[in-house]
Amino acid sequence: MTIQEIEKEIVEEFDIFGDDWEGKYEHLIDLGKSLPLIKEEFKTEDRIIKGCQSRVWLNSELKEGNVVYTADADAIITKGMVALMVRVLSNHKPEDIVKADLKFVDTIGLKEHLSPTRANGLVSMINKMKADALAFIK
Amino acid sequence: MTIQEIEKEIVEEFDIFGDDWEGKYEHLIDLGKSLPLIKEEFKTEDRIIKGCQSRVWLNSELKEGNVVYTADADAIITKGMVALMVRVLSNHKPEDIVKADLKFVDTIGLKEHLSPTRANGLVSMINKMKADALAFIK
Amino acid sequence: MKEQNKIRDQFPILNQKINGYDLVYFDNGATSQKPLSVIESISDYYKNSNSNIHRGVHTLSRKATELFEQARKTVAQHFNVKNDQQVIFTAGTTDSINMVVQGLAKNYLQAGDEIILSTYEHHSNILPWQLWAEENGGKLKVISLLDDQTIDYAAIPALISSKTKLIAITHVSNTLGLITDLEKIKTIAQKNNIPVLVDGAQSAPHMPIDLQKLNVDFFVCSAHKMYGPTGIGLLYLSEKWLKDLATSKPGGGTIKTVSFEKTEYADGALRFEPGTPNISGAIGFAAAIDFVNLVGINAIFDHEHELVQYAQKKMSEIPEVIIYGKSNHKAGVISFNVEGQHPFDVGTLLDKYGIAVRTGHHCTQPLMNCLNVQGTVRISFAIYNTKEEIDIFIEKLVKVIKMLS
Amino acid sequence: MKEQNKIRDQFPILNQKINGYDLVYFDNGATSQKPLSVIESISDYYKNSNSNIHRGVHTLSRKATELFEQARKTVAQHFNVKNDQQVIFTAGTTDSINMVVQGLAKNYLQAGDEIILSTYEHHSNILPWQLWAEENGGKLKVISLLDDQTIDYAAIPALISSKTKLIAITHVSNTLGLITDLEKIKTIAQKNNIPVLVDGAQSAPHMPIDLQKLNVDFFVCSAHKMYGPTGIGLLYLSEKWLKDLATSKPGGGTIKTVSFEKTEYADGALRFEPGTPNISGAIGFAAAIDFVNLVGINAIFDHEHELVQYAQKKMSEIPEVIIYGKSNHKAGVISFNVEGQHPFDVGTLLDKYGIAVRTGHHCTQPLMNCLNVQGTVRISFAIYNTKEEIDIFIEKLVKVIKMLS
Ligand SMILES: Cc1ncc(COP(=O)(O)O)c(C=O)c1O
Ligand SMILES: Cc1ncc(COP(=O)(O)O)c(C=O)c1O
Repeated sequence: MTIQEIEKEIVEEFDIFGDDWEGKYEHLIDLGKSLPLIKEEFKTEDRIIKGCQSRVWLNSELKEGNVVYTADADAIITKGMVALMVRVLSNHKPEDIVKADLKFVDTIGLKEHLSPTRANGLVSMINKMKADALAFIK
Repeated sequence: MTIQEIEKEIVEEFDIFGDDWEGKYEHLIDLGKSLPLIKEEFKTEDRIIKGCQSRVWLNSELKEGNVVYTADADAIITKGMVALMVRVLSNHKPEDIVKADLKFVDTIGLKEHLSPTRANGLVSMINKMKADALAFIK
Repeated sequence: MKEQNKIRDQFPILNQKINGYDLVYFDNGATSQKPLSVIESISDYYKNSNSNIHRGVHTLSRKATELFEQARKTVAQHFNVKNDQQVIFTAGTTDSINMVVQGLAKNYLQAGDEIILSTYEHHSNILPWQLWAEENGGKLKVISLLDDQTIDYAAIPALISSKTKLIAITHVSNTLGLITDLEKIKTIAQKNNIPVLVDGAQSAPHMPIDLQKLNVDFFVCSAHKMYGPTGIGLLYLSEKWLKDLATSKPGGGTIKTVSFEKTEYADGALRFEPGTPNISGAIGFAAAIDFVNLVGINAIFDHEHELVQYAQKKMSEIPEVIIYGKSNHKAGVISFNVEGQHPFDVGTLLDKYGIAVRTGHHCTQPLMNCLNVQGTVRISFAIYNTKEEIDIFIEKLVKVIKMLS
Repeated sequence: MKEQNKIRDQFPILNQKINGYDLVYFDNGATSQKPLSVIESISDYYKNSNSNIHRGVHTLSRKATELFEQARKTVAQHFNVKNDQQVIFTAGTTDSINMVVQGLAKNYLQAGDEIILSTYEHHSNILPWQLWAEENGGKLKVISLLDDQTIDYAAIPALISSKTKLIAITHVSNTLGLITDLEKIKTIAQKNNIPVLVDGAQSAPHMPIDLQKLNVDFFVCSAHKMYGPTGIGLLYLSEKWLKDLATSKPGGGTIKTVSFEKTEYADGALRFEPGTPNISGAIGFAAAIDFVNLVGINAIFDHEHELVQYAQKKMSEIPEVIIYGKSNHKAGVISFNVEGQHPFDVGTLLDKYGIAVRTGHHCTQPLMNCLNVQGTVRISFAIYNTKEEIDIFIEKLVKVIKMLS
């Protein structure tokens, strides 16, 4: 699937909840809980992306021309968001990742979590994901 | 004349001008110009009362039980006010000076010049006049 | 109840919906909301009297100066300060503390000297001292907390040495709400002839403070936490320090005369208020104090105390909730965590229900280390908060806990 | 003219009588009046979005943070600053200069070092350097003025030595209105590799400023002189100094992590903004810049320039009037005296006619000494002033002179 196709899939997945924000957040929390996103050995200081309050770990690798991300977060809502980002961006060509606009976050009504004034480090994580992808191009 | 009588005299003198503030100020300026109020030899650094902008010199002496003030100022409006103060307070018993309420300033419409936020040192001068009088009592 | 509604009417911001829910503003420890009288005192100033102050000969300048100096008097009266020159307007608590540290560093503190602080200080009452210590070979000594997070007063004498030059202590912990027993601190300090600085950022909004009775050397607080505007605070100096605290921040207005060779500084408050002050801020600060006095600071304390008791009781009934600093002697602040959950998640979901709380370290990382947590969730009250709001909070908190677990 | 009326409508304070006369506000150099849009930006903030900023997880806190950071962007854009982190909010020009001096004193300035200033500096750009010099064995070198009170640029090279560590210079003299030729200063500074601080308190309100083009190390100004609120100002740091200027005023918000052993400070602007900032002030500052841009800073400069030309011409026709710094290259300020009269008397009587002027030393005593006067009378313009007001001023000035002589 392309990045856009995955974004579309997620939008549809969240559309089911309509105006039910509680449903949406429960789903997000479930996504956060569902899987360990990063190997424990990768949860090192230098892989931490610091938000003021919630911490994110990110690891980027290039595998057969695609960037493979694994990540984690200490707060569960942040972790749910991280899971979505990894699902959308991982396993794609660096060029496509750099171009991705990630509008789905807005569409599914979680835009506030990507506000730069949010204390959760997500914006820094996306910037880091894109910067890593860009580094693989050069 | 008592302090009150002099105050009354001044009030009557200014009453002539009614609402004509220009007349009042011209009179005040004339008062300021009319006489050298202090001997040049008394215009020393230690006799200066500093306002932010306009400086006042004051000398206090006790003569036959009465306080005799001489004073001067570098700005003419301030000097006019100083002349009024000296006219009212000079040559009176220290006890009477300490008690004087100087309401005439309000009555003749020059109250703003005695505002503590005024940059002319007049308030400090009156405080100094009373303090000197008090010192003669003790 | 009718009284309470009348008070709430003064705070238009409270009438808003967040995500479809009525706003419940429980983040007063960070900053309080402002009554209309404060907001209007600022616009009125700009619409009618704005001018630069001091030295002006024109009418507007006199008006503005009088409003500003009247504000100083209002603050002095409220805190029962003897001489209003002891009231210095600063940009806020942090600015006030920095002025004290910088002043003391010049003519009082020496290399090797020691400052005593508590474990529950706000960063603003740690970092300025720490920076001084690092740069000048000073030392910070830290009063530990007992298991209930109250100050271990008995431990203080052992921290004192001949090098101890100051005790800097918060009056009310911004994270825990605990009230420091200043009498105990002062007894020890006076015995050893050590000056005391009190960080009143969190006490001034919540309880009566009489600075003549309190009789400490320095007292600081911020207007924005006590119904006033941002960018203005109080630095109170004792008569001694009004004379002795060195000038650290000079500028226009702080002087008698200036030449490139020699400058003579002004006496009194002006020496510590360089440049154009926050005039509208000072006027708004005074309006805030008028508001506090209209309601009554004792009434505020009682009301908030009742809210704390009520909320702590209800929260204790939720098994997953851990309350920190669970004493009864506290101002309107409660810090807690939900077992196994990150405070950020709790705060984020409460916000979705319209409840504004603060999460994180609250600028008290040393306390967090001591509690051995990453952060906490903090609710903090003001005069306009109600028991009904606490009921809503409790109901939603239970929901949030369910969602997260 | 219609345009002018539309502008004046924005300033309700101008519609008042002083002693029965229409107010003519010619004290803009001290502080400008504020348009309704600025006043309302502040009340709107308090009525709708007030909250403490940064670190907050709740909606109001996010709203307030976004407004505050948007204000930073607005200021950055207006002055064409590349990276908005180079825009630091302070309490005003004086506060900004003190932060620079205190920071430089820690890791840049050494005993024996020299700072170059001009004779027409404001006390706020003298005293902080003087205090540093006195306490640390530094030295101030003063650029003299030519007979027409312009800076003697040719004299600067002789002042420079290997010890020269900074040139701190005002962009526009607050007393005379004269505009410093910063290109000349920069050429000399760059040749000798000396950083430059520009005091823009009086230039920012009156002329376009492009900080990328200007390319100096430090630039400071105050919102209240450019249609904004009191208690807020700008400290611009070059990219180099954003990293290198030492922290002098730490507190809550300036850090990444804190422990009693070790503190890691934040990057960017936050390191210089300790404690709760003047949030409403920053928002009002941005609203003031929006106002300036709506009118157009070039339009403001042209308008004020025309007023200065017009007033100087009329004033020259009064034989008793002495104008100081009578160049054509000046921003909206004129300083003068009436021969044989004290400026205080002139100002007092003008005030009785409703005309607000400033009198005294204007916080430039060294310049007063150089002019060999106790003080001057200063009129200073803003966009809302008119030629009609100048006509009134001239008429009344003639009356005042008659009254006094
Ligand atoms: C040239 C100059 N520098 C500095 C200042 C000080 O500004 P503030 O009082 O806003 O700190 C002023 C204001 O009078 C000024 O005109
Ligand atoms: C106890 C305490 N001290 C100091 C401060 C700092 O106050 P401000 O941010 O107003 O400078 C705060 C505010 O959070 C506080 O709660």
